[in-house]
Amino acid sequence: MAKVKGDILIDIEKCKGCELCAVACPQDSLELSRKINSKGYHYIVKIEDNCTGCTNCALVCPDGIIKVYRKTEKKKERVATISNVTGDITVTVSS
Amino acid sequence: MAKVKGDILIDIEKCKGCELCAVACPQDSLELSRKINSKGYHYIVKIEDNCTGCTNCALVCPDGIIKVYRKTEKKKERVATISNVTGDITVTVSS
Amino acid sequence: MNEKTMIEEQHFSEIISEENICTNDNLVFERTETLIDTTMHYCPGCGHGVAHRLIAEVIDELGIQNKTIGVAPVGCSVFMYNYMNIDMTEAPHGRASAAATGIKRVMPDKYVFSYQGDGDLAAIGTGETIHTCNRGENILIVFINNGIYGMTGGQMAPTTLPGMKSTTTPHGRDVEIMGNPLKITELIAQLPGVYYCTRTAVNNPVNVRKAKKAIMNGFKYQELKKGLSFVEIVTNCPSNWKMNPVDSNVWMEENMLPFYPLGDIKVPKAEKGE
Amino acid sequence: MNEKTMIEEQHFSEIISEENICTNDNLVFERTETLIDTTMHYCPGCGHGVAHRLIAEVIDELGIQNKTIGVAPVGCSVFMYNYMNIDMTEAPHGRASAAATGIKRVMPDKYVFSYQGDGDLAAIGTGETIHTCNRGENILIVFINNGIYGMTGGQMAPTTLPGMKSTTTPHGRDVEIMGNPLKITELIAQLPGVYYCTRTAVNNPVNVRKAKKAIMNGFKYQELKKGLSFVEIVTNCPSNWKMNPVDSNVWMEENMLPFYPLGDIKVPKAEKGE
Amino acid sequence: MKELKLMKGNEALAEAAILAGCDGYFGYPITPQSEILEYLTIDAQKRTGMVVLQAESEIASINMIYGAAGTGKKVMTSSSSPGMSLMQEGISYIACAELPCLLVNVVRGGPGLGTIQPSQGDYFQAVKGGGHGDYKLIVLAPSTVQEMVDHVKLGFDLAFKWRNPVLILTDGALGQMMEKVQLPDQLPRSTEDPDWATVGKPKTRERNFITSLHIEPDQMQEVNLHLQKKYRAIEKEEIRFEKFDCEDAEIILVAFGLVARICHKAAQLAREKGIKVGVFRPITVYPYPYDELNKLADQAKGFLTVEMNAGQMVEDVRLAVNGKIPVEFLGRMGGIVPTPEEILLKLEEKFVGETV
Amino acid sequence: MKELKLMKGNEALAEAAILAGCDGYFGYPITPQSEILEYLTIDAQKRTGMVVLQAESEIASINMIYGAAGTGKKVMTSSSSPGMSLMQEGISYIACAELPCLLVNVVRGGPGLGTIQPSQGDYFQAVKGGGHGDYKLIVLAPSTVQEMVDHVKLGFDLAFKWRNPVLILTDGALGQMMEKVQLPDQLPRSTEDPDWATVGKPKTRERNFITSLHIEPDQMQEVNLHLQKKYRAIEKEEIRFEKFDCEDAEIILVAFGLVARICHKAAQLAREKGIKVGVFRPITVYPYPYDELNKLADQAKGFLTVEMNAGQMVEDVRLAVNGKIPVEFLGRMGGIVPTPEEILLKLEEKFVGETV
Amino acid sequence: MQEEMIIAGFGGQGVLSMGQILCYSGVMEEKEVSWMPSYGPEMRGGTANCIAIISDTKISSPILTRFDTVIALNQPSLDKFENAVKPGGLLLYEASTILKPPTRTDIDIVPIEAANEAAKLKNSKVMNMIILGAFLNKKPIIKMENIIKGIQKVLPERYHHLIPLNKEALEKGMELAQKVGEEV
Amino acid sequence: MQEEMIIAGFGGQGVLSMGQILCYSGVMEEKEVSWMPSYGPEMRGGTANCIAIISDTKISSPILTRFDTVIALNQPSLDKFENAVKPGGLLLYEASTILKPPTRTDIDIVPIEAANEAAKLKNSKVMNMIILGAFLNKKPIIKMENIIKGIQKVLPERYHHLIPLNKEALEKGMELAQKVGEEV
Ligand SMILES: Cc1ncc(C[n+]2csc(CCOP(=O)(O)OP(=O)(O)O)c2C)c(N)n1
Ligand SMILES: Cc1ncc(C[n+]2csc(CCOP(=O)(O)OP(=O)(O)O)c2C)c(N)n1
Ligand code: SF4
Ligand code: SF4
Ligand code: SF4
Ligand code: SF4
Ligand code: SF4
Ligand code: SF4
Ligand SMILES: [Mg+2]
Ligand SMILES: [Mg+2]
Repeated sequence: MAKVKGDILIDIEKCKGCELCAVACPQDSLELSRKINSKGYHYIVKIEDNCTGCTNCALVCPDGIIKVYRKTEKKKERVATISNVTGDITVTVSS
Repeated sequence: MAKVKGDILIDIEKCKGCELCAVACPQDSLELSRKINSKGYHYIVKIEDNCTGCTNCALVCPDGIIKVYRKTEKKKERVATISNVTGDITVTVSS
Repeated sequence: MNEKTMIEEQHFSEIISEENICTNDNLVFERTETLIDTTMHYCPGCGHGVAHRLIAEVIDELGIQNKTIGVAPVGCSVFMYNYMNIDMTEAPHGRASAAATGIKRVMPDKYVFSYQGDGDLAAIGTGETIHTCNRGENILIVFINNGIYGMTGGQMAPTTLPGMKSTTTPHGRDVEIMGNPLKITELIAQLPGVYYCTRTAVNNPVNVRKAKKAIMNGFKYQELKKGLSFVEIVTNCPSNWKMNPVDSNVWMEENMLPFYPLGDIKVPKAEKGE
Repeated sequence: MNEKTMIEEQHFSEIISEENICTNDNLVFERTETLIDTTMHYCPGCGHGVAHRLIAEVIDELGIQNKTIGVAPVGCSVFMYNYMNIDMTEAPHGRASAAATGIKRVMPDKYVFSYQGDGDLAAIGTGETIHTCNRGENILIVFINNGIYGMTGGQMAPTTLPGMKSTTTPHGRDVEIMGNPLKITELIAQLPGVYYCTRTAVNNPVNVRKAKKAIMNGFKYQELKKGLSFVEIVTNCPSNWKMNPVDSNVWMEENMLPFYPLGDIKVPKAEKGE
Repeated sequence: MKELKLMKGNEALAEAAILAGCDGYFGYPITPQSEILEYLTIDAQKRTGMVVLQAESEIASINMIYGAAGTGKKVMTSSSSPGMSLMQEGISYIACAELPCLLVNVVRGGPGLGTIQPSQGDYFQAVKGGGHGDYKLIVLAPSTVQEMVDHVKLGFDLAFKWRNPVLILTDGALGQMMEKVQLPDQLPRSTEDPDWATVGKPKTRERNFITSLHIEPDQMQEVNLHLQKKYRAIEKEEIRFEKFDCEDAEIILVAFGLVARICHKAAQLAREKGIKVGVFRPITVYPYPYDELNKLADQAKGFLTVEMNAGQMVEDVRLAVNGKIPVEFLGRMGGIVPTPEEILLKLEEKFVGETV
Repeated sequence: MKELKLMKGNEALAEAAILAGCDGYFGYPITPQSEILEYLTIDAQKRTGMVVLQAESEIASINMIYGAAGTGKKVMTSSSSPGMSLMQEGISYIACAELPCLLVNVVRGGPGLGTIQPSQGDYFQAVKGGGHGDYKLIVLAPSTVQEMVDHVKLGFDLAFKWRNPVLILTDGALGQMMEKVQLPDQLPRSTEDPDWATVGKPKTRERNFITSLHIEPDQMQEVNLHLQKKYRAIEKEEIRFEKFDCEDAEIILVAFGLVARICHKAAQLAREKGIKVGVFRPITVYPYPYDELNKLADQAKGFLTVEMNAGQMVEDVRLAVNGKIPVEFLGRMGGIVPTPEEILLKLEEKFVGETV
Repeated sequence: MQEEMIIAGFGGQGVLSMGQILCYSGVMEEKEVSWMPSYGPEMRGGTANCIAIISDTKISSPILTRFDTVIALNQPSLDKFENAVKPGGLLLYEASTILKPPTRTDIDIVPIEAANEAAKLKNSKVMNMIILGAFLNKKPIIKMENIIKGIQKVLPERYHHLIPLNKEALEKGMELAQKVGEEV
Repeated sequence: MQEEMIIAGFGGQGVLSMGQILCYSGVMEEKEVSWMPSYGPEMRGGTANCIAIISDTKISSPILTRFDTVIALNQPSLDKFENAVKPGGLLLYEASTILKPPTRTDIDIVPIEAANEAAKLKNSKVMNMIILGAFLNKKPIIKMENIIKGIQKVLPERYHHLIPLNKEALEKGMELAQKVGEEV
C-alpha cells in the first residue's frame, strides 16, 4: 500500500449518502456504507487507505462535512481555499 | 403663382396649434392663425396657395384632422397609405 | 367686440383655394375610419395621436377591425379606447402584455396588440414584457418611448436620458444613482420568442411612413403566427419636456435618437434584404 | 438484533487510518466558520449546499462577517439564514434584489448579496432583477439555476430546458406554448450597470474552485464600488429531476451546460486577460 | 349512481374546472395548491381544448385572467395566500370592470411567508376587500372535497349571472386531503360571446371596451352606485348557508369551510352531554347570511364562532347579532386545526351553567 | 412662535419626513401623491443624507422598504390606492417580520383604475388587512395638512415603539390642498442600530435574521399569538380620537380624516337649528376607539357615520355600538366629497322628530 | 368672514398662483385658508382651477361645488362655473376672449378685459394680477400690503423684480372693476 | 366504526399509498373516508406521513393529533408519534431498523420486521404491504377483497402484474402480526 499522505474525517451523522464525494475522489477511496445513520441515510465511508488529501471530496460535498488532512514533507502554506481553524477536531454525533 | 395641384382641409375646431404640420410642409404653406378656436388654441391656416397635396402635413398631424386633395393629370391609383373613403367631406364644428 | 368674429366663419374662408379641388375624386388622405372622429385628450403635438392613427390605418387597410382586440395601458394613452373604433381592454399599469396574452390564448384567431408607454412597459411591467416576449406570444406590442412618465406629470422613466430633467430628477438623471436608461427594445430582441423588433419614430413624414410599415409588419406576422412583434416608437412629450411641440421634435432628434437609434433590431432572416 | 450495531461505534472505526495524520497541524480543509454547523435541509446531493459554503468561505477569507448582510429568496434556499452565521433577511418570492437594494442604499458601506433561485430571480422577480442590475446596485447577486422550481415540488422554471419534464410540463416543455428557456444571465449582462457577470457550476472540484473565485470577485468589486456583480451557478435538483445525485450531475453536464455554457459573460475590461 | 372517486381537493377542483367547460386557466405554482395547475397540464387541453398556461407570476396570472375574462370566456386562476395578496390590484380592476371569472384561494397560514399549513386567515381579504375601493367578490366557502367540485360550476354560473368575480375560499387541508367525490358531467366550453365581450367589433355593433377608469367624479360615482346596487341584489338572491341541529339549539356554533365539520363533531359531543348545540355554516361568506343569523339570535343563548384565524368572520357574526346575545370566539392559527374537544370545552366554559 | 407656512399636504408630509430624520424613501409615482417623491428628490439627500430612490414599481418599493427597514433605519414609502394594493404581500411580510416603517396611502377613488379624486375607499384594506393572514397596521388618519406633518413623526415613533408598520391613511384632497402648517425642528437621522437589525453581525452577538417563515404550525402559532398579544397591547395604549361638542350631543357624527371636518360644519349648522349634534373623529382607525364610542352610545340617540366610500368604517362603529342605538350611514363615492348640507339633511331625515 | 371662491382658466394663465397669493395673504392676516387645485391629467391642455377659501373660522371641506365668487379666465371655465355662483355672489371674468357672456341675473357680474390691459402693460403674464385687483376691489377681504407679501411668497425669488409691475397690474384691475361698478 | 390512524415513515417507503389503499377500500365498503398527507418541503428527505380516517359516519377534521392507530416505518416517526396513540390504541412499527423501541405500556405495540421479510420476498417495495397486512390482522376493519380492489385503484395500471406479490406480502404481514399476538 502506498505511503499515506492524506486522510479525511466525515461527519457521518450528517452524511446524506449522495456519493458526490465518491465520484470526485481521484483515488476511488470512498464508498457508500451498507449501514445507515440515524437520519436513515447510507453514509459514505473510506474503503481504501490511499487518500492524498487532495480535498476534492470536501469541495464537492454539499453538506460540508468532510475535513481533509494532508501530511507533506515540507509544510506549505495553506491553499487559498482554506480557512483558519483552531478548534477541536473530534467529530460528534448530533443527538 | 404656380398652378395649384393640391389642397387641404383642416378641421380647425380640433386643431391644437402644434405647428408640426407647418414644419413638415415642404411648401411652407401653413402658419398659425392669430385667432383661436373655441378650445382656446391658435389654429393652423393655409397662408400660401402652393400646396402640392404631398400629404406630409396630414401624416404628422397628431390629431388626424387634415384632409389632403390632389389633382393630377392622369389619375393614379391611390398610394398605399391611403384608405378608402366614400363619406362626406364637409367639416363640421363640434359644439 | 369687433375682434370676436365667430370661428365658424373663419373656417371656410381659410380652406377655400382659388380653384376648389377639394372634391371626393381628388381626396388622397383623410382620417381613417377606425380612428374615431373626436378630439383626443393629448397635449398639442403629442406623438400618441399619430401612433393611434397609424394603427387604425393598418387595421382598416387589412380590413380586420372585426378581428382585432387592443389593450390600452395606464399612461397618457389610457383613453385609447375612446379613439379606436375596435374592441379594447384597458389593463392595469404595466400589465397590458399579460392581458394581451390572456386574450390571445383564448382567442388565437384574433389580432391582438398592446400599446404601452415606457413607464408602463419598461418599469412596472418589465417582468410581463420580458415573459410575454420570451413566450413568443403571437401578438404585437407597440411601445411608445417618450422618455418620461407623461400621464402622472413628468417623472423619470426608465428611458429618461442621462442628465435629463424630470420632476423626480430635478437636477438631471444621475446614472450613478438611477442607473442608465434601459434599452428594453434591444433587450427583448435577444429573446427567441421575438420574431420582429424595430425602432421607429413619428416626428416627420418619412418616419411616419416607416412606423406604419412596421406596424403593418407586426399585424402580418401575427396573421402568419410567427410570434411576437415589437415596434418601438420614439416620441416626444412636449408638456413634460417643457417645450413647444416643434422644439420637442428637434430635441428628440438631437438627444433621444442618438441614444435610441431608429431602425430594425431584429428582422426575419428572409426579409433582411428587403 | 445483531445487525443493529450502534452508529456511533462505526463512526470511529471508519475514520481511523493506519497512520493517524488527522491532527490540527495537517488540517487542510474543514467547514468554514461562517457556515453554521448543522444539517442543512437540502436533499442529498443538492448544489445549494456547496453554494452556501462557498459564500461562507469567501466571507471568512475576506473577514467581513461583521459587515455582510445577505438576502435569502423564497425557494429551497429560503432557510439559508439557518446556515449562514451572518445577518440575513428572507425576502418575498422574487423580491430579494429589491430588498438587497433597500439594504445597500441605507447601508452603503456594508457588503450585501442576494441569493436567488431561477424561479425567484427569472420568473416572478424578473422586473426587480432587471432593474436592480440596470441601476448597477453595488451588490452581488448569486443566481442558482437548477432549471426547476425545487421548493414547490418540481414545476417548470423559466430556465427549464426544451422537452424537459416537470410537474407542470408532464409531456416535456413545449417551447411553442411555454417559450424557450430564458437566459437571464446573458440578458442582464447587456445592462451597463452590470460590472461583472459569469456563469459557474459546483458539480466538480474544478468548477467549485471557479465558482468560489467568481463569488470572491463579486465581493471584491463590491468593495471597490464597481456596481453589480452577477454570479450564476448552474446546479442540479436531484429530487425534482427524479435522479440520484450522481446521475443528476451527469445529466446537468450533458443537458444543462450546453444550453447554459460556463464561463465569463461580462468581465471588467482590464481583467479580461487574467 | 355515478362512480364515487377518491380525490385530492385540489385535483378534484381542477377536474371540475375541465368538466365545467372552463376555457382557460392561468396560474403560478404555490403550495398548497400547485396540484391544480399540475393536474390541468396533464390533459385538459387535449380533452376540451381548454387553455392552460403557467404564468411568470401571480400578477401576470390575474392580468391574463383580466384580459381573457374580457372576451367572455370562462377563465380562472388559483393561488394561495401570498400569491393572492399580489393579485389584489388586478382583482379590484376585474371587479370594477365587471368581468366574470373564478378565483381560488387555497389559504395557508400567514402573515408573510408563514406556513404552508391550512388556515382561514384570508377571510377579511376575501370578503372586505384586500384591494382598493369599494368592491365585492362573491365568496364561496366549501367544506368538503365534494363542494370543492360543486363550487366550480356554481362559481362560474354566479360569475356570469352577475358579471362579477367569484372567489372560492378554501384551505390547505381541503386542497390536500382526499375524500369521496362524485363528478358532474362534462359541460361544453363557451360557445356564445356575451354582448359586452371584447372579441372583435363587427360593423353591426358599437365597440366594446373594458375599463375601470372613470376620471370624472360624477361618472365614477355612477359606476360605484351601479356596483353597489348589484351587490345589494346579490345580497338578496345569493345567500347560501347550512344549518345543522339548530331547531332547538341554545348554543350555536358558527363556522365556515373545514372548521364547520369540526363544529359538527363538537355539537355531537355536546349533545351527548345534554347540551343543545347547533351549527350554522355560511356557504357564501359574501353575501353573508346576516339575517338568518340574526333570527337565530332570537332563539339561542349564545353563539360561538370558531375559525382558523385570530377572529375575522366573528365580526360579521357580531354585526349580524347586533348585540342581542353574546358572541364568543375560538380561534387557532398557524396551521393548527381546532379539535372538537377544545370547541366543546370553550363552549362549556362560556355558556354552560350560566346560560344553559 | 414658529413661522406658519402654506403647504400642499403631500409636500408638507415629505418635508416632515426630512425633518423627522427619515433615512430613506423608496417609491413609485402615482397621482395624487407623486409630489411626495418629487419634493424629496429636490434636496432631501443634500440636507440630511436621506436616501431617496424612485423604484421601478410599488412592489419593488415595498420590498426595498422591507430590506431597509430590517437594518433598523427609519424608512418609508407612499402610494395611492392601486399601488397600495400591489404592496399587500410585502406589507404582510413586514408586519409578520415586525419591522418598523412608515407607509402612506393617499387614497383615490376606486375600485380599479378609478379616478384620481379623493376617496376613503381603502379603509377596509388598511384596517382589516388587505394582505393575507392575521396582521394589523397601526393606521393614522389625519384630517388637516398639519396632521399630515404631525403624523409622520408620530408614525415613526409608533413604528419603532411597537416594531410594527404604521400607515398614514389620507386622501387626494388632503394630499393636494394647501393649508397653514407649522413645521417641527429637524431631528437627527438614525444613529443607533436596534439590537434586532441586520447590520452585519459582530462576533459579540448572535446573528440577526428577518423572516416571516415559520413552517411548523406550532412555531407559526407562537408567532401569531405573539403578534396578537402585541396588537392587544397597542389597542390598550395607542387609541387616539377627538371629540367635538359631544358632551350634550344627542346625535353624533362619526367620521375620519377629511370628512370629519365637514361633519364639524354640519354639526354647526345643526346646532344653529337647535339640534344637538357632536362629532367623533377616530385619529387612529386601528387601534379603533370602540370603547369610547360604546360609551357615547349610552348618551346619544343615534350615530351617523359619514364616509367617502360605500360604508366601511361604519362596520366598526356598529361593532362598537353593539346594537345599543341606531347607526346610520351616509356615503359618497367616486371622488365626491359630501357637503355639510347633505349631512344635515340625512341627520334630520334619520333622527329628527323621531328620536330628538 | 368666509370667502369661498374658485378661479378657473387655461393652464398657464396663472389661476393656481392667484389662489395661492390670496391664501398666503390670508395667512398674513391670521385667517384660516385652504387652497385646492384641480389635479391630474385633465389639466393637460384643458382647464385648470383652484378653490380658495379664506375664513375667520376653521375650514371644513377644501372641495366645494357652490361659491361666493367665481373667477373665470376663459370661455370653457365661464360655461362650466357660471351656475356654481351662489345667488347674490360674484362672477368675475376675463372678457377679452369671451364669445358667450354670462346670462344670470341673480348675481354680480364683472367682466374685465384683462388680457387687453395686460397687453398694454407689455406683459401678458400679469393678466391674472389685473383680475386679482378687480376681485379685491369688489371684495376687499385682504389688505393690499398683505397681498404684496403674498406675491413675494408665491413668486420665485428670481422674479421679485417684477413685483412693482404686478402691483401696477393689481391697481389697474382695481380701477377697471371700480368702473364696472360705476357703470351698473 | 371509526378508525383514525397515521402512517409515517421516510418518503419512498410507500406510506402515502398505504393510506390511500385503506381509504379506497373503505369507499368500496361504503364508508366515509378521509386521507390527509403531510405536504410541503419538509417531506424532502425527511419524514412523510398521512392521516387516514375510515368511518361509518361523516368525518369532521382530516387533521388529527391523537390516533387509534399509529403505523411507524422508521425511528424518527416512531419517536414522533408514539405519544400520539390514544390509550388502548395500536402502535405498529417496522422493527428491522429500529434502535429505540417504544416504551408505552398502555397501548398495543406490534413490531413487525417487515423490511427483512420484504427482502425475503425479493422486493423491498412491498414492505408497506406487509405492514398493512399486519394492521389488518390487528384491526380487520376492511375485507381483504376490498383491500385488493383498493390496491388496483392506487397502483398505476403498469404495475398491476405486481398485485399477486402484494397480496402475498399482505398475507405475510397478517401472519407475522398473528404471531406477535400469540407471543403476548
Ligand atoms: C399601479 C400603478 N402605479 C402607478 C400608477 C400611476 N401611473 C399612471 S401612468 C404612469 C406612468 C405613465 O408613463 P408611461 O407609461 O411612460 O406613459 P406616458 O404617459 O408617458 O405615455 C404611472 C406611474 C398607476 N396608475 N398604477
Ligand atoms: C408570491 C409567491 N408565489 C409563489 C410562491 C411559491 N413558491 C415558493 S418557492 C417557488 C419557486 C422556487 O423555485 P426556485 O426559485 O427556482 O428555487 P429552488 O427551490 O429551485 O431553489 C415558488 C413558486 C410563494 N412562496 N410566493
Ligand atoms: S481528499 Fe482527495 S483522495 Fe482523499 S478521499 Fe478526498 S477526494 Fe479522495
Ligand atoms: S458528498 Fe458529503 S453528503 Fe454526499 S455522500 Fe459524500 S460525505 Fe456524504
Ligand atoms: S399637402 Fe404637402 S404641400 Fe400641401 S399643405 Fe400639406 S404638407 Fe404642405
Ligand atoms: S399638426 Fe394638426 S393639430 Fe397640429 S397645428 Fe397642424 S393641423 Fe393643428
Ligand atoms: S403629457 Fe406628454 S405624453 Fe402625455 S399627452 Fe401630453 S405630451 Fe403626450
Ligand atoms: S428540491 Fe431540488 S433544489 Fe430543493 S433541496 Fe431538493 S434537490 Fe435541492
Ligand atoms: Mg412615457
Ligand atoms: Mg430553481
